[in-house]
Parts: sequence; structure tokens; C-alpha cells
Amino acid sequence: MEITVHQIMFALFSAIILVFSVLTVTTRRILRAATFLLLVLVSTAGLYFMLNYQFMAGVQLTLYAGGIVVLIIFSILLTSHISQKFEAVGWRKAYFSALASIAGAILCITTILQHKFQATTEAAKEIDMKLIGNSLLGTGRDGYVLPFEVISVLLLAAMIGAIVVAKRKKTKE
Amino acid sequence: MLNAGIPMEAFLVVSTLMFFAGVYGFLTRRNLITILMSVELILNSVNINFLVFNRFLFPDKLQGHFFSLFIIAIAAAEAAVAIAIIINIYRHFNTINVENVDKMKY
Amino acid sequence: MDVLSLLVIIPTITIIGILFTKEKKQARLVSAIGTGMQLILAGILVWMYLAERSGGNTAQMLFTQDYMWYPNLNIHYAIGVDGISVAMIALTAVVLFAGVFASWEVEFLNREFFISLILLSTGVFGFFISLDLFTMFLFYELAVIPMYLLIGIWGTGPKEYSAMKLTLMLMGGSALLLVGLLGIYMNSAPAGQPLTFNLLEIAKVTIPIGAQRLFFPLTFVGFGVLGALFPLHTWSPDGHASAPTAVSMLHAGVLMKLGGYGCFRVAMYLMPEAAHEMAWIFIILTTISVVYGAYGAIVQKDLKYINAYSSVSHCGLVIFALLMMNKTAMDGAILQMISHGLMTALFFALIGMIYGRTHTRNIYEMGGLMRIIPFLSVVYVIAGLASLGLPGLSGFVAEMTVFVGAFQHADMFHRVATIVVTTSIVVTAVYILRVVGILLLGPIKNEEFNHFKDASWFEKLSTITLLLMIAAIGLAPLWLSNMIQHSLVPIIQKLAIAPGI
Amino acid sequence: MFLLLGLTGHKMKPAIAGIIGTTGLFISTLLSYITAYKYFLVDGKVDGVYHKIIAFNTVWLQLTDKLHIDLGVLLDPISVMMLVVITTVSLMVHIYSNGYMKGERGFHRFFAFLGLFSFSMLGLVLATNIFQMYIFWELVGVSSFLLISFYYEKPSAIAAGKKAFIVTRFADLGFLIGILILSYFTETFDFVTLTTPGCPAIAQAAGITFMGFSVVTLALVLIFMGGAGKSAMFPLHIWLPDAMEGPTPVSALIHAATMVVAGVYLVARLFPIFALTSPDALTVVAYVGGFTSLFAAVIACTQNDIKRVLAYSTMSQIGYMMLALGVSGYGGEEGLGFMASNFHLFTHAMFKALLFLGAGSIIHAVHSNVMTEMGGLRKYLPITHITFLIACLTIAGVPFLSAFFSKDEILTAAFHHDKVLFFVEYAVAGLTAFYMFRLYFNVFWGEDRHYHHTPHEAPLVMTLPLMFLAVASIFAGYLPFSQLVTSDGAGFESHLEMPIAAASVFIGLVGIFVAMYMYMKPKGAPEKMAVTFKNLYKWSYNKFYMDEVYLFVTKRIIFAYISRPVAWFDRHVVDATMNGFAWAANYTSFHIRDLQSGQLQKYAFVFISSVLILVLSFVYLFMN
Amino acid sequence: MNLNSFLLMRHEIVLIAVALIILIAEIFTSDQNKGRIRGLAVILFAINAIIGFLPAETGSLFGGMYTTVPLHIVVKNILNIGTLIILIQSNTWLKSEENSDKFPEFYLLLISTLVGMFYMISAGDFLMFYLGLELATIPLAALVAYDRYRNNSAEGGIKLILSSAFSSGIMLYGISMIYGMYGSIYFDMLNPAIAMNSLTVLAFIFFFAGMAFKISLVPFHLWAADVYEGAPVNVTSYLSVISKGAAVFILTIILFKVFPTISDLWQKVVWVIAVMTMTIGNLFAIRQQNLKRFIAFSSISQAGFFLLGVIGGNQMGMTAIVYYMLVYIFSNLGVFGVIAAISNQSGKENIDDYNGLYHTNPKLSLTMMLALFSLAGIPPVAGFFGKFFLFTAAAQKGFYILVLIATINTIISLYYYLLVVKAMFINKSETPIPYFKSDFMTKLGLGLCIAGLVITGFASGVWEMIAKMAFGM
Repeated sequence: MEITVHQIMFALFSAIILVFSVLTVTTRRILRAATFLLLVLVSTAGLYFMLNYQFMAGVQLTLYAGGIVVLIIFSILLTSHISQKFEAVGWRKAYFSALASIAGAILCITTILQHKFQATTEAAKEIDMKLIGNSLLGTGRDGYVLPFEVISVLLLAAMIGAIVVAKRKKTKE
Repeated sequence: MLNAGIPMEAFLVVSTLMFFAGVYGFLTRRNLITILMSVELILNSVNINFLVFNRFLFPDKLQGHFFSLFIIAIAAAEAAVAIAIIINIYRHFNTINVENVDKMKY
Repeated sequence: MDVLSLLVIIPTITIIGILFTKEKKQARLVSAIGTGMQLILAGILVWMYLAERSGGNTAQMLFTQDYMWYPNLNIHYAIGVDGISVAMIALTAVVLFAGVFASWEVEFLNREFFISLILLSTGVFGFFISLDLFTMFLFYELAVIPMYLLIGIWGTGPKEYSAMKLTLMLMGGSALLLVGLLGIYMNSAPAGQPLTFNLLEIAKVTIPIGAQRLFFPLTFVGFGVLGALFPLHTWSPDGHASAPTAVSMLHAGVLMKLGGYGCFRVAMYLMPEAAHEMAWIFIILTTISVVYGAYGAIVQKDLKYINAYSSVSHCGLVIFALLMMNKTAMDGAILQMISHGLMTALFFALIGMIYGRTHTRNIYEMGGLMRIIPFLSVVYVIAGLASLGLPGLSGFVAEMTVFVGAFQHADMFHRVATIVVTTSIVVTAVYILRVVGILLLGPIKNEEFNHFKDASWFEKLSTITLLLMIAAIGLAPLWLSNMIQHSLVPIIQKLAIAPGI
Repeated sequence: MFLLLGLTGHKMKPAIAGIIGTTGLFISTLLSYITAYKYFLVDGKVDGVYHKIIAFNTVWLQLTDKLHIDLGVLLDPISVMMLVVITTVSLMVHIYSNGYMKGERGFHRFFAFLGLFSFSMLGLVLATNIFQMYIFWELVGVSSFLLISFYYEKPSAIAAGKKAFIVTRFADLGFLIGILILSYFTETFDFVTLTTPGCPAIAQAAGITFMGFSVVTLALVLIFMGGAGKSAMFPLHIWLPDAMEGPTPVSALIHAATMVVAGVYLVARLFPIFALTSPDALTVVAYVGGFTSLFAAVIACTQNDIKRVLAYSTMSQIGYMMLALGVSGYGGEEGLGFMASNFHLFTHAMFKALLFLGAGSIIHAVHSNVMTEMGGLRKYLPITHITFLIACLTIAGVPFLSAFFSKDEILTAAFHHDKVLFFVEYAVAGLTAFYMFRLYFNVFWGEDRHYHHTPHEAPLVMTLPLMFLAVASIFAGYLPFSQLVTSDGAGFESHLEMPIAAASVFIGLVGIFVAMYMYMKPKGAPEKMAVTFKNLYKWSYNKFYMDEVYLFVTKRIIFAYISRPVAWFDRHVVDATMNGFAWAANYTSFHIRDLQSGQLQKYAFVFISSVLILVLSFVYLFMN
Repeated sequence: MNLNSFLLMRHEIVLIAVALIILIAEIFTSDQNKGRIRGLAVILFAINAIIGFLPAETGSLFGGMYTTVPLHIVVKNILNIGTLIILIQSNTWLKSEENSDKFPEFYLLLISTLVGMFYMISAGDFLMFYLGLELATIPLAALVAYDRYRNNSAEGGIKLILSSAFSSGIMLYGISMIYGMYGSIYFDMLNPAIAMNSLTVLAFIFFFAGMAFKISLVPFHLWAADVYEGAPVNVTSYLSVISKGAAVFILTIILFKVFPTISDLWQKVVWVIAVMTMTIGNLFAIRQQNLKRFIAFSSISQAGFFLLGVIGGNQMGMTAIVYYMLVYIFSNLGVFGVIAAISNQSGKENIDDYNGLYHTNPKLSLTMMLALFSLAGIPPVAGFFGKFFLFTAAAQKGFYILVLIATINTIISLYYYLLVVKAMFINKSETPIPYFKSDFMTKLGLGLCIAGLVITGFASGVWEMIAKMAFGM
């Protein structure tokens, strides 16, 4: 079996994702962690492109990479020194956590690999913006207007919540 | 298909590993913000799952696709509130080390 | 309104009445009136019952009423009485009445005291009139829980510990019971027909033997805890010792009877096959209970402990007799319940009164009370004699019926057990006389005791009421025995149909 | 017909004063005499046999379909005889007590108890069924307890009462179990049914054996145990001497004349079953009786307390009666022992009551009941002296006094039945004469002691009963008992067997003379004797240490090795287990608290590992 | 699809409307008049609750994403009632100085979480379910951290939001697997398709863990105690009552609607979890001193009792759950009402502080006692009936051992409830909480609870109504 470009791309993205995922959760410098996270998220967007989900890839880049990571970096700047290095994780904690994670990963992966997913019988659909738009505002089956509205309530509530929590004391002057 | 020749399971393995990397991070990181980052990793891996399934197995409906879309939105909202609280914590505790946030126990 | 529901309604009204009282005197007056009415009502009920029976009404339960409560689960508020319940109701009314007078001088939070006391009695009355297992269980728990406050607030000694222990153990019993009842309910009707909690309905079907094997012990032990079944009796000494007078009276006198009553009315009546099969286990336990309680009582120093152990012994006899499953023995068991109820109530009343004067219950710190408080002492002696089974008092009638009945059992094992159990009468004599000897007779141990006054009018009223009942049953037991035996017939029949071991 | 139930009224009567009590009893006595008169003489025999008459019977408690406890009145020769004995002695005691108890605290109480006792005793003898008998048996026990502990501030009196009650209660346990066994197999309590010769129920039950014994024998032996308890047979006798702590009239009434013979009465009542079905049981009765009479007589020789001497003498005499029953056969001549026993019961009641009342009179005068503090009283207490002497002579079996006849009948019966028992009884007759006269001489002869005040004769209310009883003691022996009270109701001719009578008179006289030699004038002979037979004396003086054995059993074994461990076990094992559950809950609660560490990451760790464990276990649970 | 069919979503729409009115009112009222918003909010909410009772149609909307059946309506109404009581109870607390600048947000956040729950209840697919879940969680975290001036509050908030994010991550992983295997997120499509295999087991358990987290079932409960303790009292009551009740109900309907084909599996899981939850919750509760924490553990163990209804897996179980939810709302809110009243008055939250309370504040003590007895399942208060029916439901399926364990656990729970009763009635105190007069709102809130406790049990109509609805499911 020859190695296709896609396979190479996949290998690349996967490698980035895996390596930087691990680095994100192990590095002792917080800003680096944020950067690594960004890399992971971007490579994930790459995967989405490979899957032909351009819209999702775009959302991933803008919302995740652009929004959340920036938010995180801001808060890091608010709460930490950039050069701050964490103390090493206590070995017991690291050991047991690693054990749990690895065991979990092995368990999940073996289970997944054992399982025979039903092969697809459906024709692939070209996903264009129009379809996405229609679906998002559709009211029938596979229409997502209700979630769309609900998430707007959610965002509103989250916003209010964030404000309530983060609001400073009124100065009593 | 752009993904020709790549088995679906490979994606799933990657996402699962990412998932558990996130879990590991959640379990070990000291800084509340890095914990939040770990959560993002977890959610991200789930997103990959949804999209992969959608693409490989059920391409004619966009259920997985939209699911991950909403997950991203929610992740954002969650992050916003979480960060607000973290900042609040920082004000009270003057640290955001998770191990110090244990005033209530037993 | 039917007469039976009135039994529950009057206490409720009394409670509400007490809520509106302002003064201590009013509160106890209202309680006295309420319980007095209850006593009269119980008397009327006995009379009505006898009238019905002599009028030729042979239904198993009289005065039945049935209101649908939860149609969906087929839970009813179903009530009715037979001779046994009538007797128990009368017992309760008497003890309650005496109890109110015995606690005439409760000062601390007296409204609350009477409310809890009467609430407890409501549970008891409700239990005895219930034909529906659900309502029965409801009233059962209702009767148990006020004990906690009654002991905890108004008790003496390590009252909090005792109250907690008593409540938890009894509720533990009811936990088992609940499972048992649910098991009965689930098997209460053949497949396809609506399940029922109604006692009489369930009695018509035969619960599958497999289910019986599972639920009989649960139900029996569940009730048995309240009946002080060895080795689950340990709440009894502590609880009784710490409880205030009226509560000890009501608890030992009546509440413990709920256990015995439930044992045969529910466990044995509905699950006769398993009852036959497992009787031997419980016979051994109760035999131990009877002898053990009696021996345990010999060396106690605290008056209430003595009486509590004696209750263990006597209540053990109740269950022992029930397990013999013949008419005479069961008749004896019920007589024993009533007799023990009366005399133990009397005992506790007296102990309370003595304690109220001496402020100690340690028998070695007292002596010669006969000279100082002759009335109470004489009553104490009579109660003691009743307890050790003197003919002419109720204890004898009950015990002899039990012994003769139990001995009629064809099985050698049962007869040997009976003989072992009869030895308790000697031991009983030993501890009763020991107490009487140390406590009442002999020289006066403490000079201060000379100032005591003998019983006041309400104390006399309280004790004499009980005494009269004890003597009445002791002298003319036949009417009561007949009333009980008649009502036992359906239960015996059901037990008899079931195959033996 | 006989209105005997009117007697029941007694108990209800609070006996506010002795007069009421006495009057009441006087009426009962009259009634019982009338009854006896009508029963024996007016109604007389039918077909040569005294029939059992059920005067009155009502169901008191229905037990099973066949078993029911009745309350009723059964009249037959023995019950009528007992009726006479009880009312007579009781009346005497009532009268006597009016004087004796004068000024005592609780005078009413005393009469109330006496009334209760008389009522119970009458109920006992008139019982139509064995359960009624048991009922009154218990009541008798209680009233005895009450009377013994009459001086309730005296610890020894309380202890004695307690002992009496508990020991008899223990014996009653045997009685009860006996009843249970008997009734289980025969399905009746009724005396008439049970004692009809050849009763089918008994016959059928007799065939059933248990551990090698006929159940009837077993039952009868157990029932006899009850009787032995009440009648103070060895080894259940220990309560009787102590019971002398009660007021003396009580001793006279209960512990001499009436209650203690209840055991004899019980055996007599069930005699047909004993005799016809279960000779083994009867043998037990005989030997227990024989042994007790010897045993008690030996002890009586060494006691110093006059009431105790009398108490042991009572035991000894009752042993006689038991023995007589034991050696008796059923019907006609064979039933000589039965007749003799009842005869002796009758005479004994008279003279023993007399002895006790006399002793009471002495005590009343001297304020002591220790023999060594008495002496030379004959001058001070003439009436008492005479009557006491008559009684002593009677008991010693001096010819032509009442006991001479009854005792000789017993010896005759024993002689024909069992030579061993005969010689035992023969020896006892001698000992009896000896210890009675030891008592007599010590008290009424010998030197004067220093009394606090000069002893004086008791008032008339006290001496009158003495005199009456003295007369009765002398002449009771001339009643034609063999015609009236026999095992089968039919009369027979009894006659003295001269050799036996002569021998017994001889041994009695020997006893009297030995006593006279030793005690009439103080010569130190008793001390010498005591030294010579040192061990025997010591053992006898200490009542063969029976009390100690009992104490050991009760205090050491029951208290220390049963009750205390039970109480301990209850607290520290059963209760501790219950508390243990609570403790375990708390303990666990404390030790799992680290689960809730407040550390977010630990929570997450628990979370994820729980998920994984669940997955792992359920995947493998379901895949296999 | 027409306008009328939107009325199916009446509950949610009215709630959102209420929230918006409050928001607008906040914007347009001056600082002096802001206090009136409290009254307005309560009144509006009361109106909302009443509207909820109007007869409604049933059906589904948005291609099955939103469904409503009578039972949903009942549950929503019950939650409405509970929330109303909480709003009434929180009035006093919101009046305090420290909350003056932000109390309208309290209403907004609370109502939005309720909306989230309603959507969860009515969800017809996993997406709506997930959105509802998050909507019910994220603002709640803000509410927990609402009390800005207390460390505990912030700590509770962060613990809640992070662990809920973690748990929803795990749950989503499970959902994604289910989607991967069966190709749909719609419940009605999944229902027949789901079959037993190891990946399904894995996915189910991941999903279940997420739900268990929400209900705070052992061993996914650890956040609960800390969060409950940290949160302001009224938020705690909301968390432990409304949030938990809704989650239990949702878990049940999802188990019934989505996973009936693998009921063998989940019955076993639920069995294990129920036993652990009841027992461990109780064991922890025994030794708590802080009443909020105490109630936190007690409500953990109560959640275990709910599972008895879940495991029954039939209408009876469903009815029992809903019924018990109602009872539980009244009982727990009764307890919380008292705790809140006392906490507002004196700031005391420890059991020892309650010593001798009966002598100074008899009515509060009695309310507390009744509510605690109801929690313990003692007649004649409603808790007895509730528990009994739950046990019946489990027994009906033959889970007798589970019922036995549960009944034994009620004894343990009775023990610690009695400890509080003991403190109030029996213990003596040198410095008891002095007598105080509660304001109208507190009285109203407690009065409603008491009435509910007393009436719910004896009036069998409540049960019958729920039963009828449940059978319609």
C-alpha cells in the first residue's frame, strides 16, 4: 500500500496533536502551555480540512484558536507572571494520573478497535455554506434552530454570570 | 475524498489519546488556567470524534458536525465563566494554584 | 363517623386542643379529658363488640370500614377489629389513661410532653384498627418516632444515648418489616389481579412458598425487634431506664405489644407455611429470651433495668407462645400481652413515683419503703406478684394458658422448650422477691426518706385503674379468653391448613 | 347445698379487726362442721362407699377444647376431713392471735393475711381439678410468704419469706410440669376423672414411656416434687425451719397443721393413680418420706430454738405421713397406709398446732425462743405447761392418746410393706419422744433463768385454744377413721397389731426416759453426749449443712455463674454488637473522609478511575 | 409548524419572558427603586408557575428535538413550585447590603438555569439535552460564586465549573461513541437501535457518569459537598433540590427512552451506584458539623433513594420518582428555609449553634423537625409516602436486597437527622440563637413547605395524578 499525501498529512497533524497535547499538559511554563494548546487546536483544524469540513475548520480556528486561547492568554497575563515556572508535579500524583490516563486510553482504544462500526451506506454530501445555513435555521428534523436559540440564551446567561462574578466591589466613596 | 486511505480508527485513536492527555492534564496541572486548557483538549477530542463519525459513517446528515459546532460554542461560554471565576479566585486567594483551593473538605 | 376512626380522631383532636392551651394545668386537663374519653370509647367498643358477637355476628372483623386511598396502588384506609384488637385497644386506652395521670406533674415543656405522648398513642390505636398493611405500617412508625423526643427531652440518665439507640433499633426493625411488607404486597394476588395490602384479602391467597421463606423472617424479625426478640432486645433496658414514667408505661405496656401483635397478625397469618418451617429458629431464640431475660434481671441494681429485663422475658414468652401455633398457646400469648401490658405499666408507674420521691433507682440505696409509703409499696408488691404469676392476678392466667397450650404441641422439641420456659417462673420469683425484699422491706436506709408522702390522688387513680384491670382479668379471665379465642379461629385455621415441617 | 363458696368472701374482706376475721372464720368452721356432719353422717355411704360429690363447678378458663380450668367444690372424705382440720386449727389460731398479736403493728394486715391463707387453703382442698389445686397452691404459697415476712423490717424474716417462697416455687415448677405432662396425655385436669380406678385416659397414658419411664410415673414424680416442696420433704425442706421467723400463730397454722400437709393431701388426692398405675412413684414417695422423717428427727435433737425443734419435728411427722402413703395399697385393708396417713395428718394437726401455740405462749412470756434461755417455766405457766405436756405425750405415742393410734397404723402398714422403712420409722418414733421431751424438760424443768420480767400466763384468748386443742389431741384418736377416710371410699375394719404397738410404746418410753435423765436436772450429760458424738452432733446441729449447700448453689452458681454472666453478656456482647454497628459506621465515616479532600484534582481522579473501573468490570461482566 | 405549536414550549417561553422582563426592569429602574424588582420577580415567577398549570397540549416540535408529554409538564410545574419557594426564601438574603448591586442578576441566572433544565427535560435528542445541561450548569457556577466576598463561594464556583466541564467532556465522549455506533443523536432513532456490545457499555458508562455527576451520585459526587457548602444558602438549596431533581428525572427518562434495550446493563450499574450513593452519602453525613455540608451529604444519599425508582424502570418507578421529587422539594426546602433564615439572622450554620433552638424559636424548630422527618421518611409527613413508593417501585422489580439496603440506610440517615433534632430540642445551650421574628417572605416560604409536607402525603390525588401521567408516557 503506497503512502498517500493524505496519509502523510494525517501523520503530521496527528504527530503535532499528540506531541503538543502531551506538552501542553506537562510543560512547566504556562505561556508555553497556551502556545502548545494553540498548536494542537490549529492542527485539529487541519484534520477538519482533511475531512472536508472547511466550515468547522474555520470555526475551530476563529473561535477556538482565536477566541478561547486568546481569552486564556489574557487571563494568564492577569493572574501570572509570564516567566513563572511551576514546581514539578508531585510524583505520586503524576504517577497515578498517568496510570489512570494510560489505562483509560488503552481501554478505550482497544474497545474501539474491537468494535466493528457499521460501514457507511450513504453517499457523501457536499457540505456547502448554504446547507449549513439551512440546517442551522431549519425547524424540521436535522434542523438546528432550537439549539441555536437556546445557545443564545446560554451565552447571554454566561455573559451575565461572568459579569456578576468578575464585577469588582462598588467603591463606597 | 481527501481522507482516502486513512482508516477511521486512526482518527479515533488520535482523539482518544488527546482525550486522555487532557484527562492527565486535568489531574495533574496545578494552575487553574492550565486545567481549563486541559478541558479544552478533552472537548476538542470529542469534536474530532463527532466529525470523524459524521464523515466516515453517516455523511448524509450533519448531526455530528453540528454537535461539535455547539460544543465549541459552549466551550467558549464555559471558558468565559470559568475565567471570570478564576480571576475572582485570584483576588481572594492571591493564587490560582488548584491545590490551595481546598478550604472546604471532609 | 364510625367508632373505630374515632379512636384515631379523638387523640388528634386532643393534640390540637393541647396546642391551644395556655397553661400547664390546662394542658394536662385537656389530656386527661381526651384520654378519659378514649378510655370510655374503648369501653364502649368492648361492649359493642360483645353485643355484636352475642348478636350472632360471626364476621372475622367487625365494624369494618374501607376507604380507597391510593387507588393506583390499591392502598386503602381499611379498618376493622376482632376480639384481639379490641382487647389491645382497651389495654392501650387503660395504660394511656393511667400514663397521663402518672405524668401529672411533668413541669418541663408539659404541653409538648402530652402532645408527643398522645401522638404516640394515636399511632398505637391506628395500628390496632388497621386492616391495611400500609396504614398499619404508617401507624407503626408513627408510634415509634415520638419516643425519641419523649425519652430525649424528658428522660433521665443517659437519655440521649438511650433514645437514639431505641429509635434506631426500632426503626431498624421497621426497615426489615418494610421489605417484608413489600414482599407480601408483591405476592398478594395471583398474576394479573391487582395487588393488595388488605390483610383479609391477602389471607385468602397462598403466598408462594419461595416468597414466604424470604419475607417471613424479615417480617417476623421486623416486628420481633419491637417485641424484644433476643438478641435484638438491647434497646429495651436502656430505653426503658431512661424514659420518663408515662413513656416507659406506654412503651413497655403497649408499644412492645405491637411487635407481638404484628408477628401473628401479619407474619404468621399471611405466611403460615414459612411460619411452620422456621418456627424452630424463633422458638429457640424466644426460649433463650425468656430464660435469659429472667436471669438477666436477677442481678440488676436499677429498678427500671430489672423491669426491662423482665419485660424481655415476658415478651419473649408472648412470641414463644405465638410460635406454638395452637389456639390455646396463642390465646395465652395474647392474654400475656395484655397482662404484661398492664402490670409492666403499673410497675413503671410505680417506679416513676418512687423515683420521684427518692431520686434514685438504685435498689441498694433504698429500703424499708413499705413503712414510709405503704400504698405504693403494697401496689408494688401486688404488681410483683402479678408478674411472678400469682393466681387471681392476670399474670397467672396468661402464663398458664401459654404453658398448657404450648405443651399441647405434639412435637417433643416444642414440649422440651416449654419445660425450659416454665423454669422462668422460678427465676421470676427470685428477682421479684429480691427487689421487694431490698426495696420495700427491711429497715429504712436513708433518714431523709421519712419525709416522703404517700401517693397523691392522681397517682392513686393511675395505679388503681391498672390494678383493677389486672385483678379483673386474673379473677375472671373467661370472657376475655373467649373473646380472643373466637378471633383466633381464622388464624389458626390458616395455620392448620399449612403443612408442617 | 353447702354454701361453702361463701368462704370466698374472706379474701375480699379487708379484715379490719381481728374480730371480724375470727367471726368470719368461726362461721366457716361451723359450715365445715355441718358439711362434715352431712357428708359423713346424713348423706352417708352409697353402696358402702363415700362418693365424690361435686358441689359446685364452673368453667373458669377454657384452654383447649378438652382442657379447661374449673373452679368448683369437690367433696369426698379427705377433702371434708381437711376442711375440718383447717377450719378448726385456723379458728384456734385466729382466736389465739387476738391475744398474741395484740399491740403489734399491722394487726389488720395480719388478719387479712390469715384470712387469705385460710381461703386459699380451703380452695386447695376443695379443688375439683388439679389446676384449681395448683392455683390455690400458689396462693397458699404467697400467703405463706406474706405471713412469714410479716415482720418486714426484720431482715431475717424477709430472707426467710423469700426462701420459703422461692423454694416452694421451685417445687411448684415440678408440680406444674407434672400437670402439663399429665394433662397432655390424659387430656383432663379433673380429679374425678383422673382418680376413678381404671380411668381410660390414665391407662392409655401409662403405656407411653419416655426415657424408660412411664410418662405417668414421670408426671407423678414431678407432681410429688411440688408436694415435697410444700411439705418440706428432703431436699426441699430448707425453708421450713427458717419460716419460723414468722409470728408463732402463723407457724402453728401454716407450718404445722395445714399448709405443710398440702403435699400429703396432694398425694392422697391422686392416690388412685399412684397406687394403681405407678407403684414406682409411690416408692419414691415412701422413701423420701422415710428419709426425711429420720433426717429431721436427728436434726431436731440438737436444735436450741424451740420453734425450730418443732419445725423439724413437723418435717419428721410429715415424713411419716408420706411414708404411710408410700407403703399403702389401694382399697380395703391394703389401703391401711392411706388411712393411717390421713389419720395421722388429722391428729398431727391437732397436737402440732397445740405445740406451736404453746411455744408461742412460752415465747410470749419469755420474749425469746432459744431453749437455753428458758427453764423452770412450769411454775409460771401452768396451763401452757399442762397442755404442752399432753401434746408431747401425744407425739411420743403414749397409748390412748390420739397419735398412738395413728402412728401405730402407720408402723403396721410399713411393717407389712417394707421392713427397712419400718425400722427407720421405729427409730424415728424413739427419737421423736427423745427430742420432744428434751424440749419439754429444758423449758419447763431445769433451773430458772434470769428473765427480764417475771413470766406470766397468757390471757384467756390464748389459753382457750390451747385447752381446746389439748382435748382434741387426746380424743381425736378415737374417731373411726378406717370407716370414714379410706383410699377407695369404702370402710374397713382396722385393729391394732399388739406387738408393733407395744414395741412402739416401748421405744417411745425409752426416748422419754433418756430425755428425762439427760435434761430434767442439769448434770452435764448432754455435753458429754455432744462430745462423744462430736461429728454427728456438729453435722446435726448445722442441719447437715443443707443451707450451705443451697447457698452455694444459689449465690455461687446461679448468681455468679448464670445471672452475672448473662447480665455481662447482655451488656458487653449483645449490646456491644449493636453499639458496634454504630461504632463501625462512625469509624468508617472517619476513615473515608480523605476521599473528600477538598482537592479538585483528587475528585477528578476518583471520577475518571471510577468510570474506568465500571467500564472494565461491566465490559467483562457482559462479554463473558 | 405554526405559532400555536410554539405554545407547546410554553413553560420555557414564559420563563425566558420573565427573565427578559426582569432584565429590562433592571436596566430601566433607578437605583432607589431597584428593591421593587425583588417583588416583581417573585410575582412574575408566581404568575409563571400558575401559567404552568394551565392545560396544555402535548406533542413534539423541531423534528423531535423538543417533545412534551403530560409528565414533563408535571415535572416542570413541580420544579416551578420549588423554584418559586426558593425565590421567596431568598428574598431576605437578597435584601442585604452586599447584594444590592447585583440581585437582579441572581434572578436572571436562576431562571436561565431553570430554562436549561426544562429544555433538558423536553429534549428529544442528545444535542438539546447537552445544551440544556450546560445551560443548567454554567450560570449555576456563576451563582455559586455569586457571593463575591467569601472565599468559599469562589472556591465552590470553580470547583463546580471545572468538574462539570470535565464530566461533560467525559459524557460527550460517550455520546460521540453512541453517535458513532448508531448514527443518530435523536432519541427516537436510537431507542430501537442500541444493542449490547462492549463499546456500548463503555459509551453508556461514560454518559452515565456525566449524568451521575449532575445528580451527584457516588463516586461522582465529590464536588457536591464543597460546592454546596461554598454556595450561598439559597443557591445550595437550588442545587440540591431543583437541579438534582431535574437531573434525576432526566436520567430516568433517558434510560427509559434511549436505553431500554440494555436495561440489564444499566439496572446493574444503577444498583451498584445506588448502594454506594446511599451508604457513602450517609457515612459522610454522620460527621458533618456545618449544616449546609450536612444537607449536601444527606441529599447525596437521597439521590441514591431516587435511584430505587430509576431501577424499577417502569411507570411505577417513574411515578415514584416524580412524587418523591415533589416531596423532596418540600422537605429539603423546609430545611433550607430554616437554615437560610437563621443564617441570615445570625450567620450561624453549625449544628452546635442550633442547641436549644426550640426554646427560643419553637416554630422554626418544628418546621425543621418536620422537614427532617420527611427526609428520613417518618410518617405522617410526606417523606414517608415518598420513600414507601420508591421502595415499592424497586420491590416490584424484585430488587429486594436493594430495598433492604435502602431501608437500612434510612436508619443511618435517621440517626443524623435526629442529631439535628436533638440539638434543637434536647441539647442545652448557654447562648442559644436568640428569638427573632421572621419577615413575611420567610414565613410564606416555610408555610408553603409545611403545607406541602402535610398535604402531599395524605392527599392521594397528587400521586394519582402523577401516576396517570406516567402511564401516559
